[in-house]
Amino acid sequence: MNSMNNIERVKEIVEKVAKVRKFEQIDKFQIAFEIEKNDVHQTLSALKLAGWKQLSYLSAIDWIETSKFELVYVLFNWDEALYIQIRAMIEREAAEMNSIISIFPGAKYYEREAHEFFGINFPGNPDYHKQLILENWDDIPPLRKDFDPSVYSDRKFPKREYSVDYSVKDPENKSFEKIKEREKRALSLRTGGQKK
Amino acid sequence: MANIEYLLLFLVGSAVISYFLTRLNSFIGSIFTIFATMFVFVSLAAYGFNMNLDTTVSLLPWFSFSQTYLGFFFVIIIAFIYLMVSFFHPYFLDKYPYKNSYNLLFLLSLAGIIGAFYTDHFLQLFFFFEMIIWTTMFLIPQGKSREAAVSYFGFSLTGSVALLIGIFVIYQNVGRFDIQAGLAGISGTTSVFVFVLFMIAALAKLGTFPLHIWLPLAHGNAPHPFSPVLSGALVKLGAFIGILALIKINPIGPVIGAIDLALGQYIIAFIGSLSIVFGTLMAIKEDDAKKLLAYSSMSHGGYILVAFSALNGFAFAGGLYHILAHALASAGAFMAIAAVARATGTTKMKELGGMIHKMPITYLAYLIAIISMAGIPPMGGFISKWLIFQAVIDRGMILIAVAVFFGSVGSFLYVFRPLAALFLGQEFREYKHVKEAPLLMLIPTFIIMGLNIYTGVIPKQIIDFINNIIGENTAFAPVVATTFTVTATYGTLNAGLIALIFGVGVAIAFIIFILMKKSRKVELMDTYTAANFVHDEHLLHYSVDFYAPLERMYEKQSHWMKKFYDALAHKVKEVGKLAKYLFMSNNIGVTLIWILVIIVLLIGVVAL
Amino acid sequence: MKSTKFTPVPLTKAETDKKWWEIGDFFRRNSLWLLMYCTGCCAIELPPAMTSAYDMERLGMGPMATPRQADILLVSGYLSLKTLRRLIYTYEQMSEPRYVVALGSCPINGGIYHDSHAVINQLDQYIPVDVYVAGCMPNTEAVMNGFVDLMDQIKHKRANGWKKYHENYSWYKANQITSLGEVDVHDEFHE
Amino acid sequence: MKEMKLFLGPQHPGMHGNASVHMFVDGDIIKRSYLLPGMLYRGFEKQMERKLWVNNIALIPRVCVPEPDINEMAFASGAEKLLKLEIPERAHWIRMIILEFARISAHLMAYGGLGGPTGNYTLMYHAHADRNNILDIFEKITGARVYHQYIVIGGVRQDLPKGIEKDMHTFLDSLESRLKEYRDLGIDNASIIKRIKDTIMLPAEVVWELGVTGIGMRSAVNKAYDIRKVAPYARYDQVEFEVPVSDYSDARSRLDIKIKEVQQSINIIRQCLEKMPEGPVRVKPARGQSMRWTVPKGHVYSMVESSRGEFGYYMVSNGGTHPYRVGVRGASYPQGLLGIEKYLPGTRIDDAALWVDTMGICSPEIDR
Amino acid sequence: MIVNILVGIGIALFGFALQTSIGGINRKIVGRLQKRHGPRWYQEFIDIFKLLSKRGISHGWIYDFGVIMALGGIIATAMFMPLTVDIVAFKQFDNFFIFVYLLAVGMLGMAMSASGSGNPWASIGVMRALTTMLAYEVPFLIVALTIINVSDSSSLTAIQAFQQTAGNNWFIIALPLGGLVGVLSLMGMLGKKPFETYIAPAEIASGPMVEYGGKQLGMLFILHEISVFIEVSLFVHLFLGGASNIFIFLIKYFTVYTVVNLISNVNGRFKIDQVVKFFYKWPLLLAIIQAFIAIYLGWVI
Repeated sequence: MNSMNNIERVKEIVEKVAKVRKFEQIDKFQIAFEIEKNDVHQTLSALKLAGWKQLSYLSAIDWIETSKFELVYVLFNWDEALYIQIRAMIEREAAEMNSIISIFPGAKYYEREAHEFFGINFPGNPDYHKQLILENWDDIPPLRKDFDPSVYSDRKFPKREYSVDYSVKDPENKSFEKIKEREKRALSLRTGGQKK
Repeated sequence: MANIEYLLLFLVGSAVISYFLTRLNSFIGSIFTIFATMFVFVSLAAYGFNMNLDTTVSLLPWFSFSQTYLGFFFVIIIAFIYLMVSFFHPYFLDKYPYKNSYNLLFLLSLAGIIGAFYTDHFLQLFFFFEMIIWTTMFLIPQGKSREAAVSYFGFSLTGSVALLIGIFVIYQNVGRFDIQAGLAGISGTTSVFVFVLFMIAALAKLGTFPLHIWLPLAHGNAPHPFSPVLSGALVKLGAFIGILALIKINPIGPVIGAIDLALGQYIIAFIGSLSIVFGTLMAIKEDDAKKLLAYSSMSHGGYILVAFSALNGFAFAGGLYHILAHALASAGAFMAIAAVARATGTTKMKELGGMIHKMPITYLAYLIAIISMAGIPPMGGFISKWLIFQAVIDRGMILIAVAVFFGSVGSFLYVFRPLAALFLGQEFREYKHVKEAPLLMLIPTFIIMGLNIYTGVIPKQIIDFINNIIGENTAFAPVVATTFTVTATYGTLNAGLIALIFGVGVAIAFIIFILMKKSRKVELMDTYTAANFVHDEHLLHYSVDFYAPLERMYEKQSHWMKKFYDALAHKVKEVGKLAKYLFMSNNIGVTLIWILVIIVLLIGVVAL
Repeated sequence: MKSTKFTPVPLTKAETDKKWWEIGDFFRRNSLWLLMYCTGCCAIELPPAMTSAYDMERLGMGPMATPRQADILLVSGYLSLKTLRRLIYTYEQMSEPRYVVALGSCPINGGIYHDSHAVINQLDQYIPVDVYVAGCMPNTEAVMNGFVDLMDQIKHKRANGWKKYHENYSWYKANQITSLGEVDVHDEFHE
Repeated sequence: MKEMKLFLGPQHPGMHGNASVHMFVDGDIIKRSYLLPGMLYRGFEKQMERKLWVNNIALIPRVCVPEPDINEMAFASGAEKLLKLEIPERAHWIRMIILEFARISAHLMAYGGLGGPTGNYTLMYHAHADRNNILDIFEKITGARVYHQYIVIGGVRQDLPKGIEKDMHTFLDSLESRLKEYRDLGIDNASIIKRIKDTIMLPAEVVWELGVTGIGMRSAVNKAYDIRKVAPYARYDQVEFEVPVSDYSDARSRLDIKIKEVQQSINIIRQCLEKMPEGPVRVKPARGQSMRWTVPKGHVYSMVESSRGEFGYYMVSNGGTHPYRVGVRGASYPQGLLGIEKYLPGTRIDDAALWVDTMGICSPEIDR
Repeated sequence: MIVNILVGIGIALFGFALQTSIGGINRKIVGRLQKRHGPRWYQEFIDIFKLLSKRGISHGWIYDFGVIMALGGIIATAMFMPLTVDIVAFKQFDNFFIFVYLLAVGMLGMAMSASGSGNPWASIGVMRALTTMLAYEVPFLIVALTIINVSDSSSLTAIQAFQQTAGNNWFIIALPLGGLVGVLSLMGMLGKKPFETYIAPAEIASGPMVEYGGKQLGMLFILHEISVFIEVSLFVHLFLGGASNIFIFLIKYFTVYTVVNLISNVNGRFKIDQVVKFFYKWPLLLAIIQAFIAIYLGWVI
């Protein structure tokens, strides 16, 4: 069903239209290309012509340390059973990427969602700026790494106050320090390893 | 002063006076018209019931009158509708282009009607018919469309021509223009020929299938206060001619054994039933409230034809009762729509909604009218339909019965549409300023409401009068009726009891309602939207394509029908254009001259 | 000596009202209609409760189509902001007396989503709740038990959430506005 | 043109799940429509970034309620790909059993869901009664009825309990014997055929345009486009099963395929029970701390065939103890959002609920 | 007269109690069909009284007035209904057409009230209800025409007596085609699946009832129970030879309602145009054929 030739063929197709910065084979059914932002459209059309007719997934990753968004397009070919990830970096500030709905009409809502959650603009997509999942959102796009949901939650939603506290409060108690330790660790786990 | 001649002259005179008064001030002119009409109605009502009118002729040469129960039945209904409608004039006249002549034509047409039903001379009958047609033809284009008038004229012309030929055929055979003698005198093939000609005239006038095309055009586009007259009164002229043909001429032809009915009558009944079905289907589709009611008139015209062609005492009585009930119901409904149209400026159902919160009394008037129109107890329409059903079942006319029942159930559908789309539903913000109709317009509304209920609860007087007509014109046995009951072939209908029991039922329901906890009043917009927020009431008002799934089922067929009639209408329009070329210049003087010429010609023919 | 003869004591209006209310309570607790509103994942345990496995209809309960007809507003699980707006709207549309049953841990204290930016933490800040059923997700038995608890509360006149909502209306409204901003949203989807 | 606006959901008996279809209607024909998602938005992808890899196992089943196990499978196999982890043989087979039971349960629920829009509640009651038996089996295996958290990174949480095979066989036999009854009540029922035959079409062009997968796709293109076949995971390449297809996709043929797939799943489970080797069921995912193990850097897209189509997790690790980014590709995303916008218009409001139902739209996986 | 009216009210009350209990029992029977216990047999009473005890909402006077008019019309119709040959409030006046048309008052009141609530679902439901009525009434009325023509009376007691005196010759046997049409029309009248189009919770959220709650909904439930009573009794009297005593009436009534209910519960619902097409195809044709056979040829078994 699937063979090395197939992967070679895809490689050729992609390399013909785009400058591949990195190639990666994840497993038997999956390969990944990292390419330039400007080559994405050509690559996608070429792959679509070659049989990768289905856009399985489109989203973004926020690399806050390098101040980049990485866009990911996952394509699939049902006849040859090979998933292809196309990845491209774009700037984080004033992020913008031309829409691919002319190639894959199904990308419309993926792009709207990416706009909503990351703030990436997709010129060419008629409705990308409309709100989709969020309603009357009043903060930065929530999937950016600098957005802290628990702060937002604390600010907006009242928490339940328990009148009786069953936790151990006696400072004489030996286990108290242990509990403190555990609480600290739990806090660090909750916040995703980041310092609060 | 109960002389028909004087009444006619009085009407003509007041017509002229009202012209000048209206010219001076439309309100005063209209008030004058109300009083003139009222005078005529009162004198007719005071003397006519017992045939006490004076029929002697002294001032008008060549004219002669006689009074019959049948004629009076029609006259009193029509004069009543005229009176009721005249109350609307003060509020509508200012909008019309030729408002000065409106009252003039209105009163002249009433004169024509009185003449037509009291004359005993065929040519006079024709003359008065023409008078009605011509006056109303100039009234109709005051509304929205001149085309409507042309179409109305074209079809009326067809009817008139048929009538005229019929009259001459009778004259040729009998040698006299006397109506009673003329109708009695013909037989054999001639009578079949005359029957056909008269039926064409009747169908055209009644607006039944296949000559119905003018009906929605004229009714829909006529001035708002004139539509009740057209539908409630004028189309009944056709019923009158139909009675002459079906009952009086009644040609001997082949008889269908199974239902024991002459073929001619059966064909007319079949045409009537087609009319019922088409009228119902078209009314269900229609978006304009007035056109919808016009199609309903077409369907009711079918009922009347079926009733008269069943040749059965109950059916005959039912048909006459239906004429009364439908006149009242249709006038009530049209008047309610007119009141709405006055307040909002439209009769299109898709532009209206929630009028009930502004015009509750108008709503009630419409409600009672449509209950009668749909033949639901305790209103007049139920009794008449019940009588017609008896005859249909008795004859075993199965195919006719399908149409009759279809029309009867279908009428629930179409009468409910204006109710839902126009009166009920969401209240539109553009009609926030609208107020209930003024008192003068509510007076006739209340009277008609009362009469609609009266005809449905106490049938005795009406049935008695109808029995007089039966005795006068036919050999059928009279219908047995007590104060509240009517008895027919398959049992007795106790209209009063139904009304009483209905009252008891409502009382019980009301007690249950009032005993329970009081409801919380909420806004119309605070409604179930599957938990979504809607802020525009237009989005929550269901009025466009109300019966869409049903309409889709006969869309193709109705297109086909429409094409055929478009072609026909084209032809008719050409006739109308000729007429327009001849008569309808912008100068009203020229038109009047033509009318005079024709009248002179006619009188010449009479003199011959 | 007291007479043993039965003498009817005339009841005051308040007393008769109370008697009627008790009779009404009997009917109400034996015919609880749920509103079909799947606000969250706990709704998945409702079909077994409604259908053949546990047959809620034995208790006289059943699903109803619209809030006007229903007695119980069933909050099945977490509430995102968007749902909460609609839930409040629905709650206000219901006929009185109305009861709220909240399933799952999320309406109690946020549950697994306690620190999420999209899910509220405590439902009774926004509308009064009569019965909480804890668990993630609660078993069907627990759900049924919750309903039986509600019946018990109605019997003992403790299911007074709807009265509380009237009494503390401004407090509830203030909470709704701090968390949600506008409750009746006006946006492009609703114009 | 005056339009009326009607809503299917969120609080509407015709809508399963918390989403809202806004429909602009003329008469009874839908002229424009769109889905308003987000009523079930929980910030899932953000939540997952803030939890340890192992903690996430408790979170992920909640993405999709009717069929939670596919989430566990997609997440676990994705993490295993990143970790380059080989899991024990027996775990593969147990996973397949769990997944197929989940598929049957979801199919029964969807097929019984036909009872809602068409009004045949008896069908719904019967389907839910059978589904409840599956939930009981799940409870015996995993301890929970709905959210099992059973498929974990490195295998499955524990071995099957003793004697469960007997329960499974009993259930499968009874279900298999009743499939005929299901067909008679549902897709072979004369009154229901009128509703579902030749309506709610899904032509092949539309499939490709929207990117519909799963039954919708297979019913239109007439090819066995099933990830279990074309890119087998677990041990699907070692069992024999057919993928039912058709070349004419109306509501009826899609439901027909659903029932046929139930039959295939029954076969698969039987084969699994037969071929399953003995042995351990779980390996430790990584060395180091019991919980805070790390996963090597990398991007992986991990997909499984759910009852509604291709269900995928896009997972990124930066080498830390937490996932750096997890994106969820809901199986009903294409037809649910773009499909409703483009292809629901033109149908009638009678069909809207059925449209949403037979296209297999599951709102929680759209919102996340 | 007063006595007659009281008898009529008694019949209406009896009809309500009868149908409500039988409805409850039927819910239990259907529950068994669906593999469950079902509710208590008196559950429907509890539901109705509960609804009456709740505090609902009102959308203006027409919303309330429509409900009162609807319930009033239905109670009035029920008061005319004979139970057996002897138990009838108004002898001679139990005309068949009263039932058809006075029932329509109830329908009209409910339709008015539902539309008056300003909800589009309600209007759609009303539209569907009226369209369904257009569909089932015509074949039914044709069969009724045949029956009236054959039995020579339109009074229900007379029709019952006709069937009983002619050697218990029920019209469902004498006019088999007509009987079939009668059953189908009855299902349409009762709004049973597959003709349940106007309630259709999954499509139009329970149609006309969408905005009702509290006492208004309670009254609509009473209305529904009484109208089911009227329709089923009409069928019993027209086709099953009526009843000579009350027990026979109960047995016939229960059988008819249960059978119809069981048929309904294994069917899905049609779309509204399918309902119309259905009734205007076979039932109408059969009704006409039956009428031809019975009236023109005189072939009555």
